[in-house]
Amino acid sequence: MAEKGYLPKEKIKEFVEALGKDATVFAPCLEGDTIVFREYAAGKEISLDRPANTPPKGAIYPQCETLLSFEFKKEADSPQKMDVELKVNTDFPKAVVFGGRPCDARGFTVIDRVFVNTDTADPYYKKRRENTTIVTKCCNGPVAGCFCVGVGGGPAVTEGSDVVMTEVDGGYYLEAVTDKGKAVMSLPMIQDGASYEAKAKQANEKATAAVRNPFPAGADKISGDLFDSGDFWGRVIDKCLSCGACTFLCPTCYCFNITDEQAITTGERIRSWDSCMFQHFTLETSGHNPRPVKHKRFRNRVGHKFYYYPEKYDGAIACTGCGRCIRYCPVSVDISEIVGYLRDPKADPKEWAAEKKDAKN
Amino acid sequence: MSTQKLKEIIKQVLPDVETVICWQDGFDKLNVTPIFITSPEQADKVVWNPLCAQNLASYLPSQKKKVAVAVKGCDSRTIVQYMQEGLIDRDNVVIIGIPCKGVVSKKKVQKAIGNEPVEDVTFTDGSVKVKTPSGEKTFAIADVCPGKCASCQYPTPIVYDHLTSEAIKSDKPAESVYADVAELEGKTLEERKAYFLGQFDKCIRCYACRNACPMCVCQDSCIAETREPHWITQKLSLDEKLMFHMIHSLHLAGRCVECGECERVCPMEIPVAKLKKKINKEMRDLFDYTPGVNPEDKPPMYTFNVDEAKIKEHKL
Amino acid sequence: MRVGVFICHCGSNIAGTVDVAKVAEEARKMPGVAYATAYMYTCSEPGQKEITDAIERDKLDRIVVAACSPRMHENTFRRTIMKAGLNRYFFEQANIREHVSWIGLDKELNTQKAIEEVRMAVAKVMKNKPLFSSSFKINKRVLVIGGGVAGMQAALDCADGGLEVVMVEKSPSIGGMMARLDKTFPTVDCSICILGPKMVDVAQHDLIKLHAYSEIAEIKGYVGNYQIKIKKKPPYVDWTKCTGCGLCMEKCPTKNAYDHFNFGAAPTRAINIPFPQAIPKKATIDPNHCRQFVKGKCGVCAKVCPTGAINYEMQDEFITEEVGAIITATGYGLMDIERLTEYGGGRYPDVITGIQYERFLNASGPTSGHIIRPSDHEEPKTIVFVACAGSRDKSLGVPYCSNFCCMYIAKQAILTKDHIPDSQSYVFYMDVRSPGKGYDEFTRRAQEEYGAKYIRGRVSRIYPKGKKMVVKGADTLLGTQVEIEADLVVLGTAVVSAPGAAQMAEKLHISYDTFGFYVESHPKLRPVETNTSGVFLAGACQGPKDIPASVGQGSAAAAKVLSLFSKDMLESDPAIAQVNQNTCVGCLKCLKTCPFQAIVEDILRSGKKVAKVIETVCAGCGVCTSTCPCGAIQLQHFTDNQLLAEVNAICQK
Amino acid sequence: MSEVAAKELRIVGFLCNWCSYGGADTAGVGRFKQPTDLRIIRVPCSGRVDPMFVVRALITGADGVLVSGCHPRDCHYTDGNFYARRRLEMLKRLLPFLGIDDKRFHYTWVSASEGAKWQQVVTDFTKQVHALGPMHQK
Repeated sequence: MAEKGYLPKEKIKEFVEALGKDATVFAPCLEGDTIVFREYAAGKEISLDRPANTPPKGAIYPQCETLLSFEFKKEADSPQKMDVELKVNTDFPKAVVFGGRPCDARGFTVIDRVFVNTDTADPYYKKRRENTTIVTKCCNGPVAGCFCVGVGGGPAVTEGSDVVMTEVDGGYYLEAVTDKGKAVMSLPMIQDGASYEAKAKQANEKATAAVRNPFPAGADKISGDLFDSGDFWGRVIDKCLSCGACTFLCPTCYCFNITDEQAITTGERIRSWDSCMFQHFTLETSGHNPRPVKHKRFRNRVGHKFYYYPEKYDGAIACTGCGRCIRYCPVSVDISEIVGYLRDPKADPKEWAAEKKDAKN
Repeated sequence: MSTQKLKEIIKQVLPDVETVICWQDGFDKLNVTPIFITSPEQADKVVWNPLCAQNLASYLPSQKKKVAVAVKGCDSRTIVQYMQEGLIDRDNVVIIGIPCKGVVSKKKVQKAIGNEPVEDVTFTDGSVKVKTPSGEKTFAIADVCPGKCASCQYPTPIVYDHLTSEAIKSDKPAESVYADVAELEGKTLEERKAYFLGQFDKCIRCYACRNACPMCVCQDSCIAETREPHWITQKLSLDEKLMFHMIHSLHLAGRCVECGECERVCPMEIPVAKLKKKINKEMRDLFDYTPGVNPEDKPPMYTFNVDEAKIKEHKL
Repeated sequence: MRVGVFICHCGSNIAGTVDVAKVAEEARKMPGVAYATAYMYTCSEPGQKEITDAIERDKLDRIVVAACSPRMHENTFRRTIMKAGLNRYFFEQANIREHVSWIGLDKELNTQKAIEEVRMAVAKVMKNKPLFSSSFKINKRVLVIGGGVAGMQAALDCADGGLEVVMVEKSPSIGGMMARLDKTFPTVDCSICILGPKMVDVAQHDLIKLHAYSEIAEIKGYVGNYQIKIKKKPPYVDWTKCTGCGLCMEKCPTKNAYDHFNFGAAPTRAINIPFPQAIPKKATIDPNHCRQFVKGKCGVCAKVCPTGAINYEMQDEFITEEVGAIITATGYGLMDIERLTEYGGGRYPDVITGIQYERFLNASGPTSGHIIRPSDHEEPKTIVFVACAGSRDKSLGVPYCSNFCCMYIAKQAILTKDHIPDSQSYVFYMDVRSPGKGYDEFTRRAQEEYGAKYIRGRVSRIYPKGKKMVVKGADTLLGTQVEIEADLVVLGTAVVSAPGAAQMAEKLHISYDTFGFYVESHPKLRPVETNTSGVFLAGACQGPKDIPASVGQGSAAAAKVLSLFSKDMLESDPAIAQVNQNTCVGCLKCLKTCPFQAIVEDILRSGKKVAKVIETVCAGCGVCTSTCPCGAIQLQHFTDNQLLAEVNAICQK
Repeated sequence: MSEVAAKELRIVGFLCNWCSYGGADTAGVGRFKQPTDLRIIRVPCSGRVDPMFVVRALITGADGVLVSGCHPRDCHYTDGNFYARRRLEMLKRLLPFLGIDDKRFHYTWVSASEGAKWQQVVTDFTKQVHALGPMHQK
């Protein structure tokens, strides 16, 4: 079975439905002006011409899932005795993430380090991750905000993907990256693609050159003292609205919240994404909140991705440069510009870094 | 051009305020981002063009000291509503008014140019020219402006201390304001239900619409996330999303100044302002009240008349 | 959480159409319920003992009783669980009688509904928090509004009980309607002879402070701490100087001023003292008729007044009184005679109202006791009394009986015979209402001894014929039409609520019915209390009633106030609003919408602006809780979570 | 769902304690027959009823919601029902826009003495909701 294949554009629907035979396919569906990752079903329109508004992270790490459900059981004749029946479900069907981008796929590798490659693996994420095949579409070029090349990625990087597709005249050049990917290549509608390999390589190089790199000096560490100065963050982030758009659109954010919901006799324990930009993220039961103001929260967000995570996972950056947090930020905060300055304060002094007239207000 | 006049005014007011809030260039040519000016050099960074869509008045309630802020006509209604509800101290705000002929929705432009990266954006009176790798395209601002500009009734700020150019009058008919609401009202109950449930299904509960909303001053203790009171769960079901958007709409009843920020910032392009505009239409019909127009008005949901002219008892 | 559920049979009231055993069984299956039983009469002594025993035995910490309406026995059961050591707010009552068993016969549906009502109550009780009332000082002074017989009785009883009383009377003198009467039934006592001494007592009692010719402008505060703003209307006579000599009345050139005291039975002077026994016996100028005000030039009374008491420049004067309780005795009004069009009310001078006739009978009345025909001042020989003139008539919006017209008509028939021995009285009646002691015997005497002819039938029309007034009616006993040519017609006009009663109720925060009479807390068990603690009712303001009932209620209201003030401190109602000052953002929308101004702005040490509730002023309506966008202010015992628990218990998808 | 529940729809009632709850009691005392679908939640005042309670009930399983308070001017707390009247009228006009039939929500004023009127309100409203049928798939 060939490692290299070719899939004509008009066969995309057929290919997705074939993938859907024994697995649930998550594909970027066009709904109005929005492209959302949905479980593919007949009648949904797949759109590959720009990265989806949301990353496919939800396919493996859903925004809201039931960790366990419980039911109280009581007998009428012994009202003081009540036992609880727990139901846990961790067997998930096979799935395929189709149409994600290389930065989305690399996002999973960031989460894998925390949820899978540890002795305290998360059973839910791990099971779904193992059951999922990731078919990634390489980018023809960057969109507003992209900077994947700056964080070790690229529009054609294969890390995290099982199959990569590159758009070449009238179809897609497929290349299997892993064994799981090879299984996909065996589908009937995939023709032999060796002849397209060169053209695909050329298209990928052209795309890689087009993406901006916000960190020309390379990936050296963030300067500690500047990072720790509250004054710096106060000036940087006055404009931030402290909403959750950046974190909920980020392929690498994995923080979550657990809440129990009970309805008289039944109930469930829910895990849902949480955002470090929300006021409630670090609100303690005592009412104390170590990060009550937004600039402390934003410092934590940047720190987690570019400071704490790299320290813990020997230099790996918890950001794949997809640019969604820049593209969809209500006030266009550019994280790459801030991190660029943190890494090399002298290289390009930004006006927002200028000293304020008096101390912090 | 009024950008030069804007910079002069900013430098003039800077000494007696803590900060001047205005716009500056963003991360690419199609984006502007706010700037909190504290020193005269920063004033040169300021821009004013149809990309300056964001309503900067939203920052005012959180400012502790005296600040100046640049506002368009629609943004000024936010300040008037703050005055009505006592959420800011008018003497602590220097308002730099900018008469505006309509801003641009960057999402509409991106869609029009097929989401290609933008190399350059220039503005001539009434139109915008966008340079992309596959060439240049020009659009009339009226075709790529957000809904609110197509029916703008207040191009010139209602309250201001300085004005960057002569006041201009609105040339849009009053009934165009609620044209989109009327169009939806024309549909059947089922069609509207399907429309709204379909749209709200895309919601990812990131609360950008709430945090961008100038009137949502209690966003840090919003009941969408609290357990005391426990109105909604953290589930991502359609019910909970619908509940959140109803909470937002009902809390804005008689207060929403239609600045359009909620729709502008929604990453999933959900028309969240529709519910608020429908309530505003009812406020106008019921109480002849338009939010954010007259500082002396009282928001209708926090007052009452013993005899309500337009509220009749419903018969079964 | 260990909830005890008690389902009440209520005899057969509930058990008749609800399977109470099944409800108890289902209750036992509900999470948190540790004990559930059905009991014959839960509100009875043994029933309450069943609850206290169960609390001991099964260490219950929350109680639900499914029985009648909480408006009936909520306090009973709260006291029960308090005796067993639980906080009285760890209790919920499910209404499965008035709202379930009594309104439907389908046992299966009723049982299902009763189970869900219990499920709602259990869901709510599990969210209840212990609440503790704080106590606050009482201002042991009482305000009596209205100086009629009921108000005077209440004031005297309170003052004799040692309380300081502030009495406010709208007209220039106390005495109310009774002061206008000549005689009273059934004893035919002279009205002013029995009322006068009481009026003097009121005037001379050192604990009673009288504000006559004054009105209530505004009432603020709550039981134990009311601030009453009183508007003292200008009599244009300095009452400290006026000795009541009446000289001004004699000399006043305006002779056609409307006489409020005599209900316009005859004109009076622009400056007058209402009646000889008036308390305070001071003159008052009617600005609408006095030439000094109307034409701007006269001043006769100022010239003749020996003490120079006249002062045309007097203005409204506002004073504030602090009191702890309010007794409302604002009396009643009479239907406007012009509304009785078919009787020629207001069109024919010889068709007058009962109270005007009473003034003619009265020796100190405008005709010094001589009964005359207003048209030609002749002595009438044939007088027709019409009972139920406007009363018991839905079309005029007065479907009720006015209580005492039959009795005063009988009295007037008797007095007419005394005044004019050769006169003949006729009384058109539907049913003679004479329930009191000696009442029926009195009406018998009117017919047998004094020859009044009682005709059972309604009057259809009254029209003039020459000098006579023809009264056309039916006589249902004879089954014929009847026509009487009368010299004078007296209409027993309907009793209605006092003018301005509705505005007064709104100031007092008490409710009034569609006729304007004030609504008592319970028609049978609490007739003199209102739903607003600290505000009591006495007399006809609560509904038409005669003098003995009004006096009785005067004393009852006084007794209620005296018992309220028997304690030095009053317990505040703990079910009031509380602010969580961590989540409050200080938008103060609650402050703007609080009907009682019970919320104020507070600045925390951190400089943050937040809302604060004044515990003793909050009445517990909850408008603030539904106004607060972030739920920072919560009405205790009706918090958002408690009500949501009930909603969720019903709405299970 | 037992077949009992099949006959009944879920109608949630918010009744003010001083007037409408008293009116419902009076209707009970007067043995005025009513359908059983209504479940009554007692609130101190109609002003306490946040429109969100109505929305919450309608979205999470109720087929109809009824709110009843004191007649305007007759509120035990003076202003409560004035606020309720404005807020509930606003909600009544918003619901159909969102696709929820506004015949599923009704607000009215019933005093403690109007037992017969309360019977009429409950009977008519239950009939009106039954005409619309269940709002949620059981």
